[in-house]
Amino acid sequence: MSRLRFATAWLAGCSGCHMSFLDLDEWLADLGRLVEIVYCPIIDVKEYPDHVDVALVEGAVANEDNREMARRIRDRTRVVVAFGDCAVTGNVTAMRNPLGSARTVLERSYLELPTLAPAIPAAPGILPVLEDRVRPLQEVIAVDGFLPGCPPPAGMIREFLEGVIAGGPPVARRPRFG
Amino acid sequence: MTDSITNQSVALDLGEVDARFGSIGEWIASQGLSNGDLMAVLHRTQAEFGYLDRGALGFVARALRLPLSRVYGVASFYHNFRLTPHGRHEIIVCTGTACHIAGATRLLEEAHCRAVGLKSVTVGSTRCLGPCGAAPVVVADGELLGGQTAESVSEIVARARHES
Amino acid sequence: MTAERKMRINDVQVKFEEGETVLACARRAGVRIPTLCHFDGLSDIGACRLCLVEVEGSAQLAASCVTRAEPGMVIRCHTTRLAEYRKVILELLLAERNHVCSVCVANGNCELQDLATEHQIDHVRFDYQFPALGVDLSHGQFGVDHNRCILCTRCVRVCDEIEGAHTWDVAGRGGTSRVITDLAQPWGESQTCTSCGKCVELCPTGALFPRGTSVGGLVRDRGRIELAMAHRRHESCHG
Amino acid sequence: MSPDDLDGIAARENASRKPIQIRCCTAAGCLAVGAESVRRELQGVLEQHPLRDQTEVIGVGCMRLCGFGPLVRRDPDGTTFAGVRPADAPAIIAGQGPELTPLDMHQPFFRNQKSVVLANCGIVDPERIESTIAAGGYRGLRDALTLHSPAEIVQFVTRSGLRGRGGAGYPTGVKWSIVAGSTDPNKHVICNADEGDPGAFKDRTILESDPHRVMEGMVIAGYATGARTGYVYVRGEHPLVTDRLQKAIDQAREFGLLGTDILGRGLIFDIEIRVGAGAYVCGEETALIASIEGGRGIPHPRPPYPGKVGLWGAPTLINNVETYANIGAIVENGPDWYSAIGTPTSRGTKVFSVAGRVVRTGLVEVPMGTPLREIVEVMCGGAPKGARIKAVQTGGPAGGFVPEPLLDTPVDYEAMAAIGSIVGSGGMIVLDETTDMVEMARFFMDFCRDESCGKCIPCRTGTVQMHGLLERIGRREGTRADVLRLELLADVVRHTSLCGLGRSAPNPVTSSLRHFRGDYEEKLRGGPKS
Repeated sequence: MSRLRFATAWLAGCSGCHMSFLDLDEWLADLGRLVEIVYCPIIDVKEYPDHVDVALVEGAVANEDNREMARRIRDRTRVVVAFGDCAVTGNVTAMRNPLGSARTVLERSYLELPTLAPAIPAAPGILPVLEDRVRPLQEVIAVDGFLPGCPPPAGMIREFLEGVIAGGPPVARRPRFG
Repeated sequence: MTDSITNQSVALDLGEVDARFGSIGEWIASQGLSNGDLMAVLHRTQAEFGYLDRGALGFVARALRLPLSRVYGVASFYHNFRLTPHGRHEIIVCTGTACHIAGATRLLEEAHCRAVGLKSVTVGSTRCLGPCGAAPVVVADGELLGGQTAESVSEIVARARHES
Repeated sequence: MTAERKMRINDVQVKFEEGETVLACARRAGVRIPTLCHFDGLSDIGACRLCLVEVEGSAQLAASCVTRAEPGMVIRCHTTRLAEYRKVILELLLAERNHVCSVCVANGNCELQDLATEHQIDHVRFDYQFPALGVDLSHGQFGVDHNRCILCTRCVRVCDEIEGAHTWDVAGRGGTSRVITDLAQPWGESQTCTSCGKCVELCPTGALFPRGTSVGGLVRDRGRIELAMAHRRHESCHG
Repeated sequence: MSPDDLDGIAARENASRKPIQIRCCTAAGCLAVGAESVRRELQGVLEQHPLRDQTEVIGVGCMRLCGFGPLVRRDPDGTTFAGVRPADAPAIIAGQGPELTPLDMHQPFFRNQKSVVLANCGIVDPERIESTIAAGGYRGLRDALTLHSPAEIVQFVTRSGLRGRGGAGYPTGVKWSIVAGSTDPNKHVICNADEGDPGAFKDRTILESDPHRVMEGMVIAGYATGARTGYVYVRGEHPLVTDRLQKAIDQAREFGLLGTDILGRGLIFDIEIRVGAGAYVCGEETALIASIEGGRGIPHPRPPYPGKVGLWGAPTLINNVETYANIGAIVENGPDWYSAIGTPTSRGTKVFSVAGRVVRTGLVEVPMGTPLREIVEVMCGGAPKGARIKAVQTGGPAGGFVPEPLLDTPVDYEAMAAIGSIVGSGGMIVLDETTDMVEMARFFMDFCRDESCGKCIPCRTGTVQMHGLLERIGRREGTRADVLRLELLADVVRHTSLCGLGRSAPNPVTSSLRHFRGDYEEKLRGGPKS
């Protein structure tokens, strides 16, 4: 039977979850046989494809690009999994939320603190616009499974994927934040 | 919503505090009050001094032999106790159900925007005051006024600004 | 003849002493009931509602930490309904303030975190509130981070009932409630705090912590406190 | 004062009344629309008027039709004038005047009322005890002390079938017998006058209009249970109640109806006022006790119930204003007279304050079992300008919505519970067809969120989440998943909260979802089918 079309994506996160994914070391080779990796930050595919079966999405939704990518993933994917605490809870990425709007954060970072040519960076079309609130993935799109952890340990990722590949539900057995 | 609690550094000069609130101390002694009367003492202190600053709360705690944090906890729990000074004029819009249906939200907005920047006029809201037959109700410096409208509220604010 | 002091917990027959709580009986019978605001030796207040149990013949759930065992009582501690209620209560807590486990001193040593795992919580179904809350590092030895406080008031009770200083109490109301020291002054300015650290020891999360603790570095030794409570209990007036 | 003196005082008071009495309502409802200046003007005009010897102006309590205030009645003929202005004073004193059209006192609003609690409202002068005694006040207390034993009184209250008028409807007799049964020498009686329900004003009105009736009920409770100290917990927002009640207490002490030898029968009982400071949760009995003890209004787990362990640990009886206001009549006329009123499970009368989108806002006292429709449409004239009534809300933030088709439901504890509402303490808000039920549910949830004491997690955080969901649905940004989350939270908050506030906070949501699901569906993103 044809292999599962598998993808991972990376929104507003630190890539630690993908590092943990890579800690699967040699099992990645098995994974390569079990599924067809159709999109991933570490393979050379520019456009998120259609008919993806399972997608692990790392990172929260912090800017308009993230939101657009999240929508695109949702439209083209059967099982979307929030991968890591940033996607599941907002985690560190969302720690700016209590400070107020994006404007407050930008002013602090780019006007008050820098001494050399302080200015808020703006490059329409290139630099995505920050949203006022960083949101966990399930506040933006419907999410089918959750893999919490910062990062989720490699063992948990493997157990989770093996379950999903075998047709089981996208549920982590002993989920743990942090 | 009750406003949030923020820390404030304060060095209480006990002599100054005792002098400022001497009348409260005498009243407590004359009435033979104890720590069960904290609410009555806070009511009296606010009536006499306008609001309850940390000096007042520190004094009351010592006078009734109560922990400082307990007195602050009680004072900050109840809506009617004020921990910060209010303008000389106070305009309170009732937001009970009957007044809400009669347009209290609109009156509160009107009062707020008319009084913005005026230190002498404090605009606030309160739970149901009871005269629902006269909804919507506004209390201007303690006087209960029924059947209010956006125009009448803006006049009240104007009059308060004019007088202060 | 007074009725025999016997009750049933999860179909297990349990004997109890006069005045003993259902929670204490369950523990003796080896039945684990989740708790957060309860701490042996402190007065019980029934605030977190995690220890709710079903009592046969009553439509209302009972908080086992404050419910006295009665002869003939039949208690259910683990039903699907209770599990779902406990899960929702824990999710509500996780969404109320800023519990960022990954960068918290108590990461790996937090009762809220452990309970979330125990109840299979892999995400929170409610909107995160992201309130703006402060951190107070004015005390030489300890710090308080209100983002991690769940208002269980163990600190308030241990400071009042065991240390006797009553430095801590709760100020404000509802969602804007907050633990304070003295007149809501910086902790370091407190004239009543004896710096005994009992509150820091009992805090279930990373809200109260020894300064200088790194992420995941908070280790608690509650033996000292349990000893102090045992000494106090024999003449404690809070029976 | 001895029991027989009561009649002497009454006789002297009635003899000193002038033939023509002009009664002016001075309850807060009318004061808010200028009743005080009307009363002053009437007094001023009378002083230079030829009829001044046969006429007197009396400030009295509520005449029930608050929406048409200020109200003035000329007795003995009883013609009552609405919306009186100071300029109308001369015409009223003279007894006739072109522009003064008297109210129809035989309209259903007045005719369909059956007065037990409000019998003296608008008749007696609340600031003169003699006026109440002349109208028969304290006869119940006299009969209790001279004819019946404490145990008999508890029996009377039980047999009368009276149930708590604070909203829960707990059998009053049971409460009294628990406190009476305790041998603890130190007991208390508390009158819960917190009335925090927004839109409810019946407790306030009773205390402003006839405080002695409530105090009489408390003294009888002291006699029946053995308690010696009584407290009335009044809201900080009701200064007029505190003033009138304190005057009544002082006068009652002077007349030996409070103190150490009541009516010369050796009964010791006194009443003190405790003023709240703005916390709806203090309507819950254990939070009220914590507040009287000088603490934050934080509820305590029950059991133990206050009847066994209450104020400062002593057995404490806590009843609502209206509950105590029934006691005197029950003792004087006997429990069977009382239980003949109302329905087999909900005896006696109930006082409602009707407000909102209704033609006649005011106070009505009707036998239990009266259909809601009779109160809202027949007596209070339905919604103004011929608009259709959409729902009636009873019980405030703890209550539910009764949709128009179910308005034939009788006012009865069990009947109201069956349709997902409660009799409540007495607030009744009429909502017309323009009302957005999602917005109303949000309004009550906003109230509960702000008034939650913050102690227990489900109420403190659940109300915040439910308010956020209701706001989002109200902005038409809500989804079906949001409605399901709302129902989940309603279930959790209702069954796991520590006290009544949290347990009933979801009622407006569940009741509006049950009776007005369409209001929610049409606001969902992508319409009802999404």
